[in-house]
Amino acid sequence: MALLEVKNLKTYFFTRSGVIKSVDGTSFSIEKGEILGIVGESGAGKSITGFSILGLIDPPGKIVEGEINFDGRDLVKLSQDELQKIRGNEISIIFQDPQTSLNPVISIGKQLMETILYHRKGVSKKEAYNSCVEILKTVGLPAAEKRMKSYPHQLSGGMKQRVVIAMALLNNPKLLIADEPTTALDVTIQAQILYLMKKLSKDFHSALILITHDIAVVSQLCDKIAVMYAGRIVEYGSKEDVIFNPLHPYTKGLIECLPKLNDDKKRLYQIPGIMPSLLGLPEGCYFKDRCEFADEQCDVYPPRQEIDKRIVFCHKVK
Amino acid sequence: MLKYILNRLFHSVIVMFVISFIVFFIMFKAGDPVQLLLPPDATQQDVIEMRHALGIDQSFIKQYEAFLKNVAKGNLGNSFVYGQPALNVVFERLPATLELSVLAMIFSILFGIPLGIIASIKPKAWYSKVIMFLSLSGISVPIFWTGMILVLVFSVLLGWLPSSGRGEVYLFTSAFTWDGIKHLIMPVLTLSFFQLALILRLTRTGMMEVMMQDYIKLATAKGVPRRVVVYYHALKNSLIPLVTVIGIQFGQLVAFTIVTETIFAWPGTGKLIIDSIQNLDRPIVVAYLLIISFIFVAINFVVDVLYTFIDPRVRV
Amino acid sequence: MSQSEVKLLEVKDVEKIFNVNISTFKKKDLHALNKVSFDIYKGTTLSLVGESGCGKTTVGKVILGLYQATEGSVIFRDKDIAKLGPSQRDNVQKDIQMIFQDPYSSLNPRKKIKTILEQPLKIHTKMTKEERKEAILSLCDDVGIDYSYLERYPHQFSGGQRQRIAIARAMMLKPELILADEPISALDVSIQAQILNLMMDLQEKYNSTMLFITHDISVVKHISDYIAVMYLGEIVEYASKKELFANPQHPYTKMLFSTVPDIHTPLATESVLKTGEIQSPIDLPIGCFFQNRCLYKDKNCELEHPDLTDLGENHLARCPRIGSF
Amino acid sequence: MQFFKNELVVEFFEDKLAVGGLVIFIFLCVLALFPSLFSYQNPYDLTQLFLQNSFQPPNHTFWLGTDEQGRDIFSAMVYGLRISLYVGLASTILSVTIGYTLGLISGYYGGWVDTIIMRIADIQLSFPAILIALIIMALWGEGIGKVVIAITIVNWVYYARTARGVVLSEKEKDYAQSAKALGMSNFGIIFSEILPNTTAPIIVIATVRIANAIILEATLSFLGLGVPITEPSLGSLIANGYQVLFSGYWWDSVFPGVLLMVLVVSINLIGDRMRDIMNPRLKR
Repeated sequence: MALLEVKNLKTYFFTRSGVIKSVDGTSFSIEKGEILGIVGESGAGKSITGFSILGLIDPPGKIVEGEINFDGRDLVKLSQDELQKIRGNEISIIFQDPQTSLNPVISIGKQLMETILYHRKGVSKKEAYNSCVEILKTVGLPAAEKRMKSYPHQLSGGMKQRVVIAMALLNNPKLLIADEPTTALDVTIQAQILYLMKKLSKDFHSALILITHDIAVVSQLCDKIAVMYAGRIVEYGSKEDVIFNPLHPYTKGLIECLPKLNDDKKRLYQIPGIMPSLLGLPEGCYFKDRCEFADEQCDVYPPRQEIDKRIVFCHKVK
Repeated sequence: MLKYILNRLFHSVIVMFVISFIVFFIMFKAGDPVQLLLPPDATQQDVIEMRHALGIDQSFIKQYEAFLKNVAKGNLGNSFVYGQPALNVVFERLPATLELSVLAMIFSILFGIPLGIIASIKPKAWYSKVIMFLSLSGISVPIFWTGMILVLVFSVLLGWLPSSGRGEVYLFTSAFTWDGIKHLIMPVLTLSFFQLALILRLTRTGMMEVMMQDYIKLATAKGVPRRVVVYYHALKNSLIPLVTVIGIQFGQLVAFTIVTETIFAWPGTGKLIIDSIQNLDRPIVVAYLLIISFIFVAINFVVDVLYTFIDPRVRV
Repeated sequence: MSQSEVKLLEVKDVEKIFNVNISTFKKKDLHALNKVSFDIYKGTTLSLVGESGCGKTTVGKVILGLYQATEGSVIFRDKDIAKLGPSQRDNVQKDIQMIFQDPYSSLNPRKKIKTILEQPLKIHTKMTKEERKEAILSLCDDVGIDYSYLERYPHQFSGGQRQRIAIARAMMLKPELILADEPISALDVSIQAQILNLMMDLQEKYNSTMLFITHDISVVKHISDYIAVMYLGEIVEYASKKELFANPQHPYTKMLFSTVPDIHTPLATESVLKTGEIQSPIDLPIGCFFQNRCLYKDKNCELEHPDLTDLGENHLARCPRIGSF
Repeated sequence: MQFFKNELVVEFFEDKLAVGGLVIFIFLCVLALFPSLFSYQNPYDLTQLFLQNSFQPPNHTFWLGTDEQGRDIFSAMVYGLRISLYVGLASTILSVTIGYTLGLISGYYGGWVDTIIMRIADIQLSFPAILIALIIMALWGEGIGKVVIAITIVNWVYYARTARGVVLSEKEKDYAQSAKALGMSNFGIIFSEILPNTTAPIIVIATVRIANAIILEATLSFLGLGVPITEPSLGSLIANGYQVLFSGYWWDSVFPGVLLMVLVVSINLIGDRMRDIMNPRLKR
């Protein structure tokens, strides 16, 4: 059985200008120890998917439909109190911007230790302290004891993100959700953090959901990939299939338009147009206005097709 | 750290110096008190003698020089009206004023911060709206009006509380005797309404802003219980700017005792200054303004230093 | 590709020092640029590459006049503009235009697109209202802006569209030199290609010269003729694109190249963890600035600051130990 | 009707309390603009006053009663409202103009200009506002114009500080930098590029400070240091009535007080709503 199975998840935002269907019927699953990548442009609904799993959607947003089965429980049906026991314990999350992820007026040590103390009853402060120092060493933070007394502003962005990762791993979670964990960081630091996440999720036997806009990062890290467009998954399959043999025209375009290290100065492939606003989605396939293969068939939203263990939503794929 | 404190101290001294100059200059320009002090039938000779006796027949620079010298000796001159050293006159009444201000501040903080937090947690709940509407009235009603209505209701109509005076004083304050407390209730309430509302609103906005931050979301996401998120993670952040406000507002409270004391005939410095302004009693006004500014500057200094302890980001 | 040997811009030993508050009462020098020198040849694209804080944007701002250099010179058309503000540069300034990184803040939210595009013409030309309108419309065609956009405000557009508008504004005066500061890093992946293509098309059409400032190695490979790699306010390696990618020499360049995510290369290995982090440009070390992250450092690196040396074929690198590792 | 489609305007009208505040405020402005249309008598025309009418409790003729000179309280309130509003608006316009300009210049140029302006502001803020106004009025004597100037002197600091803060962040934004790079003059950058982007916080503070100015004027008048009794504002009406409050003639001061409160509450309701919808830190 899958560790996490998301079925037909719909998270809508009820705003003044209308209902924004940020996540509109996405389904995917992840096994123990697996790494799943969710790729898409900003506004595609990938972050909202991650937040929905942990029940972190604030009004005017709401999960209106769907199931999130995690380890035998449907997270959608749980109360905030029950979710609180799961958050940071069985499922952890890492945010995009390490600069704003840590509380500026609480020491690193306290912020780490509370993650243990609220979840594991009967653990002494001394034991908690020791585990925190231990984990800071694991994520490669030098002078761990000294860092426990530091405040966030005394650390660089890369170091803060390590602290956030340490915090996420403290209780040995079954699932780790990383929402653009390296977007705010420099490439050299990004490489360090990505390597660390891959290694640690293996060492800790945690499954990992990596949410990012960077298809290259996903291809380096993930076992499975889900491509999202305008609130829906358009292609979903193993990394080899999706990256090296993409079926959906959007996925193809995304990969094709990347500047490649091994070619010379010439025009890049480009996807014309822009992603439609979630408030003004077209009838039928959301990608049709940018798609070179689109015809009248695409005026109906394409049905789910399963081709060799891969799921694609496109009329033109047979 | 020490360097920082000395730096701030130096800054405060400069500010006090500038203020003393401005205050003295204003009073120098204020007009001639002699006309008010002498009987109408006084001769020109009387006027000249009196001006000489008061030292106000000299040039501005000379007067200011003499003034500074005296300040250094702790002497701000004798009151034209009371004939006693001005500082003594002001200091005699200062406890009554400080008593009102301190109690009002404590009351405002004690109620303002918790109510502000409550209103921030569920801003759309009915009780939040009630709190917010009341606080809106709090910042909208002039202090003198609040005081008047309290007197009208509780003294004139119901007869429960005394309408004026300070009541029995024990050890500098009237807060320890029943009679004193009865006299204190209305002035303190009057003085604190506006402050309470202000602190409440600032707490609320601060909390709401902090609650939107990523680190609050992450605290929730790592399974910290809701009450800890609100009362530890969020509150700790929103209290920091409040310290500055409370510091500044304490000075405002002291100033607003002028109004309260007028209404409740409270024997403090507020009533004294209004009388002295009308009598052009220069030494008293100067002494009062200097003392109030000193309190204000001292509080700002304390707040600055306090800041380095409570906010790790400015810690040196 | 219209490469030439004519120097358009000459940057010589430019230094920029900021005096920053490091705490409430302490000030220190921040060395943003340390003796930066390079030339840009007419019709070519030079890329400045490096991580945040390496000074690449500062170089752009000195050339544009938003910062004045502390030392050194910037020669453009025989005039030293290194220490002149934009309004002191007479007729030189209109030939240097900049495309900013964030299209959300580079367009004034309170001005119509029309006004934004008209502004450069109003300040630097004597065109009549009609001529200005003509010029705007013709550039709209070049850049792919619908005429109906002109009456709208910036907030009505997506990031990609705004960047087109910003490019149009920069091209309005047909500048000889375009400074592009991370022009695509704030955009979505599918839009980045559109904007890159547009910039290359325009460069070809107007035969303009470009200084491209970026942290993104894969984009650099695509757009540049020459590349300068910067680290802590100095150039550590300089070469033509072909030469640099075929034969990177400086340890930092190698590290940068190895960490760029690419769908055809596997994730970096354990050794990446040893590469540490960029150092603060306050209190720079005596020796090589890169010493604390360098995998090949020896004792000498702590003692002597290396010079930029020519390895032949106009390939320069700042490391005395090249060839010995 | 572009105005009513504006997002901020739509958002403003979503709050019933704020709309209520706006309606009341507009109504009070109309009252104040055309006092003779609404009042029973001109309270300052001595030929219309009759001593036999003095101290009448509220009745059919005099809805809200009369004072010791037989003056209709309602009429006096309408005229008083006019003066209170005038002082509030005039002093706000003046202090916004002065404070805003100084703040823009101070924030944009920095350096010694900034140091001087902000030091003056700092020192002024070392005094409680009411004390400054009190001293000024005590020195100059009472008068409407003088009250306006005193309140302006007290209030310019708040606008200057706010404007300076916003400019400091706006001038670093790329649009301002790009105007500078184009060789635009500093004057042009400040007033044509930056100024339009700094209005939101100034409008919010101005609303709150109008309310504040009205209260300050009332307080000064109550202490006998504000507007002269010949042209009473709501504050002086209250002060006047206060002297007979405990003799049982409560209507003399209570009704003007209620009107003052309604006026200030209505302005604050508007200000509150504007603060909520214009606060960028509460927006996602």
